[in-house]
Amino acid sequence: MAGYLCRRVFAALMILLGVSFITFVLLYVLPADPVRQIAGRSATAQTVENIRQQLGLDQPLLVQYARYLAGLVQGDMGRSYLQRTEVSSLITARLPASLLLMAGGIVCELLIGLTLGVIAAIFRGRPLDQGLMVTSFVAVSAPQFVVGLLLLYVFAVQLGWFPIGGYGTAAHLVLPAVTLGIMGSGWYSRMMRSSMIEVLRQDYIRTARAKGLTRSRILFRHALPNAILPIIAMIGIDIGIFMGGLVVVESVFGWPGIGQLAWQAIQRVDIPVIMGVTMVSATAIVLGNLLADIVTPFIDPRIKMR
Amino acid sequence: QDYTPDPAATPGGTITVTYKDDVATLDPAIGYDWQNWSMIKSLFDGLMDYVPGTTELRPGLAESYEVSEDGTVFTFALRQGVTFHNGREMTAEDVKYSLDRVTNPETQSPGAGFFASIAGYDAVTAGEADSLSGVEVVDPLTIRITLSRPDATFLHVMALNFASVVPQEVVEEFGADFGTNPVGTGAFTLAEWTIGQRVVFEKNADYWRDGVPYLDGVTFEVGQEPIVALLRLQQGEVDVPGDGIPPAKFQEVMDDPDQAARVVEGGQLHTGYITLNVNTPPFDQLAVREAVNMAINKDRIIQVINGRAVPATQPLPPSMPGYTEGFAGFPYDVEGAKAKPAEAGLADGFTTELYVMNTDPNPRIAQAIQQDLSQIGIEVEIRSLAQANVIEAGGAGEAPMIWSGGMAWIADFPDPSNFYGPILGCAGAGDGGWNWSKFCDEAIDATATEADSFVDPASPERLELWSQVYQDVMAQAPWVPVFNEQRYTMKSARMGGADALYVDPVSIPVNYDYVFVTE
Amino acid sequence: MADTSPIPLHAPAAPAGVLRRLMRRKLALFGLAIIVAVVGGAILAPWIVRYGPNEQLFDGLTLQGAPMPPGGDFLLGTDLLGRDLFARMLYGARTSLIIGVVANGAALIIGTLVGLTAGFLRGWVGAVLMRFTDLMMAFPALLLAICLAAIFQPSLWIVAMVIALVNWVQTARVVYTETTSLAEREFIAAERTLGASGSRILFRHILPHLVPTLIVWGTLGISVTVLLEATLSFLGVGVQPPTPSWGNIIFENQTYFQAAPWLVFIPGAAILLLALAFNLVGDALRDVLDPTQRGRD
Amino acid sequence: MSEPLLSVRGLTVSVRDRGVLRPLVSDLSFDLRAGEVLAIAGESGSGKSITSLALMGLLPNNVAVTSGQMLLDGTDLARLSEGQMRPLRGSRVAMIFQEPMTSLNPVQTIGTQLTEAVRAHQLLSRKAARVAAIQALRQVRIPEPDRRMGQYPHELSGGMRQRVMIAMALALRPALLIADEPTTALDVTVQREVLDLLRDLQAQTGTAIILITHDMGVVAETADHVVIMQAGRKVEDGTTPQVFAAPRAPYTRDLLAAVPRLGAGAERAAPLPPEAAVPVARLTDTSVHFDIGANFLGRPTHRVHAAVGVSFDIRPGETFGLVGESGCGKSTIAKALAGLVPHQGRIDVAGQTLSDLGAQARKDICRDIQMVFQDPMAALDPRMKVGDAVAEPLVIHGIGSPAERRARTEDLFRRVGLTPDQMARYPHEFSGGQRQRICVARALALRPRLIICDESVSALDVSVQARVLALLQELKTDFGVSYLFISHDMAVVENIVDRLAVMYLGQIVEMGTRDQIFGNPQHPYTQRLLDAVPIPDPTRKGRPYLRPAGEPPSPVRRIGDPAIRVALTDIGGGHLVGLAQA
Ligand SMILES: Nc1ncnc2c1ncn2[C@@H]1O[C@H](COP(=O)(O)OP(=O)(O)OP(=O)(O)O)[C@@H](O)[C@H]1O
Ligand SMILES: Nc1ncnc2c1ncn2[C@@H]1O[C@H](COP(=O)(O)OP(=O)(O)OP(=O)(O)O)[C@@H](O)[C@H]1O
Ligand SMILES: [Mg+2]
Ligand SMILES: [Mg+2]
Repeated sequence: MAGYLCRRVFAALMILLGVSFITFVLLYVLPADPVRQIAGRSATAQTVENIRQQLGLDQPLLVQYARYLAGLVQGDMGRSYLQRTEVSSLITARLPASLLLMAGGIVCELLIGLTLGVIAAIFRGRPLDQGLMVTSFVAVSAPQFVVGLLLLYVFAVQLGWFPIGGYGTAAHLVLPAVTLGIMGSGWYSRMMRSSMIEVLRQDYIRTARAKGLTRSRILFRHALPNAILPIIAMIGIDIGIFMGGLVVVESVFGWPGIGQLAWQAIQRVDIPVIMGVTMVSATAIVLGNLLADIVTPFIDPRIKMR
Repeated sequence: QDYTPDPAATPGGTITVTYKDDVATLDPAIGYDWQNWSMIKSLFDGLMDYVPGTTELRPGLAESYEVSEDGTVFTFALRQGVTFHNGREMTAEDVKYSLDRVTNPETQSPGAGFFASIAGYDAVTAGEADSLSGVEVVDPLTIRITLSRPDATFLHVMALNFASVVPQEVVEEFGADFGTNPVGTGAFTLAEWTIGQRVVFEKNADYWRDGVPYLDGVTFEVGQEPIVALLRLQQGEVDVPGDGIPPAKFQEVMDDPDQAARVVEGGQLHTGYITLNVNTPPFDQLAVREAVNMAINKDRIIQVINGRAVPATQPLPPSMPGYTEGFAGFPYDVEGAKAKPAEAGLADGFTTELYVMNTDPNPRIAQAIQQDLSQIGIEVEIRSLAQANVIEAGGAGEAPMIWSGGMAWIADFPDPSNFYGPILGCAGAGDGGWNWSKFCDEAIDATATEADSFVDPASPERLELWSQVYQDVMAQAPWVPVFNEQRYTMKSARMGGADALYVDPVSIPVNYDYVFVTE
Repeated sequence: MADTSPIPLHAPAAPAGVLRRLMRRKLALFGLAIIVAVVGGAILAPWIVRYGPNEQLFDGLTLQGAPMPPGGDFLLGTDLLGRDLFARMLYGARTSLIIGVVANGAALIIGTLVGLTAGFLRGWVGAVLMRFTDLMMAFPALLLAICLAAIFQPSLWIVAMVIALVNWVQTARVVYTETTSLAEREFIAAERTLGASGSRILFRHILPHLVPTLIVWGTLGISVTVLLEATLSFLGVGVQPPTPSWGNIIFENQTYFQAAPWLVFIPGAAILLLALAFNLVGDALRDVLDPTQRGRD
Repeated sequence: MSEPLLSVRGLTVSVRDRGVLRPLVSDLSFDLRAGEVLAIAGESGSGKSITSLALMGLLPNNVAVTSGQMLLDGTDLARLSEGQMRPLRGSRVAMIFQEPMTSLNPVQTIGTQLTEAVRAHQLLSRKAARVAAIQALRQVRIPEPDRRMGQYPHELSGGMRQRVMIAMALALRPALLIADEPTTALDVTVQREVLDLLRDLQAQTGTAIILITHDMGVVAETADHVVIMQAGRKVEDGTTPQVFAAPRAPYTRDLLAAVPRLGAGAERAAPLPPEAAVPVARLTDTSVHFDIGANFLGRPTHRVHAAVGVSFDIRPGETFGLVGESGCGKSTIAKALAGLVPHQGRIDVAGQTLSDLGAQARKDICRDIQMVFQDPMAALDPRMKVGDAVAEPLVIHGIGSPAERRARTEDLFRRVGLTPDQMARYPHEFSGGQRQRICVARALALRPRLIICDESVSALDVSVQARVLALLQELKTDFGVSYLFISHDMAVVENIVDRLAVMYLGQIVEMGTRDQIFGNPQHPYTQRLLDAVPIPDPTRKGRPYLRPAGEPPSPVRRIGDPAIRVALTDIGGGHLVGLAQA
């Protein structure tokens, strides 16, 4: 177990190193000059040159990268070009909100997706199943921005059940989490359906029936844990997909997460912030996958951590 | 008295203002977007200031000032008893420190260039001196600034945020984090800053101007989609939508008399234009540039943005001194425009590219332009890119045409010179400069310099010269001035104060110091 | 797919049988009809529409600059520039088909190939491939898309390529997992003892078993990629205006969902229908092709 | 005589297939009294399982009871709704399924699965249910029942799992227990134990048992009454001694004739094929191990010594047997020979050393060695038509034109007793025996010199088994192939092999000709294997069987701790016997 974790953490660090390097190179070749942005429109060539030197942007790529890494190791992600604030403080201020939203999104998509998937599997081939299939495609095809605005309009403005955007209480979380989770719920319902159908065919389900167990016990105690196994690996993948959704959902609901930060940084080529957000999100994804791998053996005792 | 306070004004109450983007910084030497511009104005003061709701200069921290005959020496007498938010009294030393700081290359201030006329500026930029030789502390309440050349706009420069007075000890304490821990002499102090959520201002009880501010506090909520902000305004949760009325909601708001009554319209010192790169064929030919100018149906473009602008004929916006009344520019004339490319030997038309920033409504405007130009045989490919990429392409001279929307010039101060140097003069035409037309005419530059050497910025001869400069520019047609955007904003029912305060030309979107709530 | 043997063991050609069996399913027929309609509409667009897709019509806007609702002169209404939405939808189908079908298909193929090889080969090749997949998974796809599209000049095919390059990762992961478990199955060992080459085992024996999974991922991927293209447009690195695509019609107009709902919901419904149609056909195809499923639910 | 516990009258079960009702079981009647064991025997696909599922009310969706009665204590099970049936399941009627490997939920502990069965029918506290469950485990003689409660199914061997299944079925002391081929998937020694257990339990609790099997030996040893089924109909019934002594239906006679009997092979003494200069295959000190576990560097910590220092050779035209219980390394040897796992030591096939071969030569070797797997369903690609599957090796090795290949495939089909028109079907459309014949046909396609049969007939019912064995014999004479015949069924082995080796814990413990081993078994392990074989003769019931103490030792050792080797000594005539070393 400990050995397994050591190796996985090492692999994760290698992946993060790879991500940082690729991002760095991509941003380096990007056709936009951050110094221009900093210097402002009335700056002289002299000023621009000064700033470039101060930021070390005149150095070769590898030197810049090495410096960045050296800083990163010490927990220094640099300062935002535009806000002049430390990237680490920008991120730490916003990360909890994003994590909360992501957790909410995952809970929502699992709750909705798995429930619908199980129902579809039970009623497979019947109109209800087909109806749910259409529903899951609607969920996947619906643009998040529109979904978010619609939910906001109906449940917050018209019905007044939830606050109109913002951050703080549990009530604030509901609509953004649902918006973020809807797309995933479409995927999960499809995955869950096929997984569940497969499991319901297994011999041990027949055994459970032969024991005279109730339908619900068979479904929830025997079928569900088995059907969920292939889904767990998906949750790891999901965190990556969520990063894109965060940008949209956070802006619709005024959620103070890193998605908004990333969006602004990308629009304005604020390289240290882009790097920082990338590293944080990559870490989240890697950790998510690691977590999925660690959790699986607890649900499925056949899988050993190797 | 330069300003008569609103008799209905009552002190007290707090308001909520929303913004989409996070507040970047509140450091006056660095903040340079229209969102933090007005916030900084309320936290800091400079030697000069404007009469609320107008473009008229008035003394700020300076009680009075004297200008030498030749217009190169300015002596400011400071007000007595002005204190920073930390309680320390402000002196002439602080003024000098602030000007040294903003010009020091290490500060990386985007506004440093405005101070180029102060003696010793070049030495400071080159790193040869730490301090501006032209700024002298005469006594604790007197400061003398010597210019290396006459600069008609200098008093405006001293009213810029960049010239705000900051306390040295606080700047040094926080270093690069001064932007999140601002301390100034302004009407408000910073009470709370939660990154990504809100910035809260609190009334500065010791403010040196009597009676203001009226409000006890202002809460800026950031990260709010404009369309959501408007929904909240309609629900009474928000008082001023900082980003204005989103286009998608404009019609709805205007159709409802109750809401329409709370809409405030005002001009702003803004022009939307298309740059034509005079170095890139075929735009190196005047006839082609004229053809483009004549082919653009400005009325249709304004219709597309719901009529929120007026057609432009010249670079300067109408409310700017020096604007040439009655200048016709290039009227919309498709037939005439069709004939022009033939003059340049391009009877069959040609293909070119139009760069545009990718936020609504700019791509739409670009498509309208594209359609107009296709009428005269010019095929335009649109490059709808992120702001930074467009600026890069424009600076590098790679973009044959750029629609300026979203990055357009909003004047830093109400003086005609502000629309020339970096964007039409030779100074900005170099690699990386903001003169995206790469237009450079020595003769016009000379006239501009002459106009700026006047001592009195408002002298009619000077304005006449500027008017001439822009007419000469238009004769060469490096730009297509398309429209001057009107500012539309909204306020909640409880907000009080003259409409002008909500479309204050120098303090967008609201002059927080003078507005009040009625309940 | 199952009938991969080159030996003509049977007189009646298999495809005809498959087609006939497909035809018997009403839902599949419905799906097929939608696909045919979309593809037909995209190809025949110039002969169907009254206005060009980029034509900004004078009558298309009210004096205040508001678009026209569906009905009247404009079947599906007009957009914010006064262009005929119906024409834009038909022409936009071209773009969206390329993205949703070609790019998504390419992503599916890349993902399948990577997942298959990695799952089957193990050893260092498999390890390298999977580590690379992990890396790509940890990498923010949108950022990669933005950078790639910004480095190359954005155009439809570049965008399609970028989408294919960032979207294969999840498929690869899933295929990898399935392949590793399939590779353990005894019939694969049996193939080895027959002397079958690795590629034969992969493509003739393992691949067909992945078809159900691939159908789910492929069809759900249609919506995802079409919307991703729109996100890229929104970020300024997508298909350039005025070229219409269903995704960018939505994104251009999404804030107007109250003022001009047709500009959002019509293309949204079109994306949904297309994805659904492919799913219906895919599901039916899977049932028809998979002999072991016959007779079961 | 007392009232019957269960009375089945005119039971007909049909499947709805493309809108048509097709009977799977027709007009089946039998009675069962409390405390009796009724065996239902018959070939694969004769409707045995369907009958038992009908009794449990667990028929698949498209299958239903169409007429007849199933009276349990006077209640007609056929008329009960799902809701009425549920409480009966487990408490009145319990069932043990054929596949112990897949019939337990892999993600729940044994304890959970047992206690929930108890609590589904009795209002017991969790604690009391646990006590009952442990009691049940003790009853089926599972050592350390307390610890087992916390274990997961995969941590138990097949025999253990089947015992857990039995414990689960018996926990509530049902009146009727249905055991559907409870031992088919187990090897002889374990089968023996499970059968003994069932019999003991039945004696203790008085539960009536329906035992479904195709093994007449099992029938003879366990059942009081027998019902013989064929194609969904009952062809014969009676008490076990009656049926064995005087079978009336011709099918029963065939069935009994087909049963391999231990000792019967000895009468068929045939000369051994001569030793050739070059054996078809020769293993010299071959070992195979798998590394498992991992330390923090990812290095393995343990090693499974699946095969250790195995040496033997197979002569042309010979059938060489490899016997031993589950997990002793038989399949590993087969896989090493087929090149599916890496090995140490030396393996020569047709004079070429395997480890020296390049890719092409390795592929060519496949033409000499072919393998027939244990489970024909698993060994055939379910998505490939069987005709294509049989032609596949020809395609791979580029033999013949399409037309020639087709002709050859048709010929192979005829050879193995199938018709060419079945070539267009998929594997799931065949019965188990037919599938195995398809695998044999595929193995023959390349005319190999050696066919490895890894438990190729274990899963087949006797009549089919006999047919496949006959086919193998026939092919041996026709084509001169050699076989490596792997099995745990000593009776089958005795009937087919020329020489054999007995494996235990990865090593050969005894090797010799058939006569040497069966006539004069030396090693205690060999003797135990022989004792475990059920004898299809009800008159010899009650033969004692010495159960080995505890679980067999494990082949897993720490790395660096080599396996203890068994030294073989020749006790005459090439009869090698291993001496258990201290
Ligand atoms: N769900 C089903 N649909 C259609 N036919 C079925 C179904 N289940 C079983 N059958 C058929 O019913 C017949 C009897 O099957 P059953 O499982 O009872 O055989 P069995 O006697 O138990 O054979 P075995 O010894 O192989 O287990 C077979 O021909 C089989 O193909
Ligand atoms: N890939 C593997 N990794 C680790 N251990 C393995 C592997 N394959 C087989 N083993 C182990 O090697 C030993 C021998 O296995 P093998 O399959 O050869 O037994 P067998 O005699 O064929 O048994 P059965 O009668 O059950 O088929 C067993 O303990 C098994 O668990
Ligand atoms: Mg059966
Ligand atoms: Mg085996």
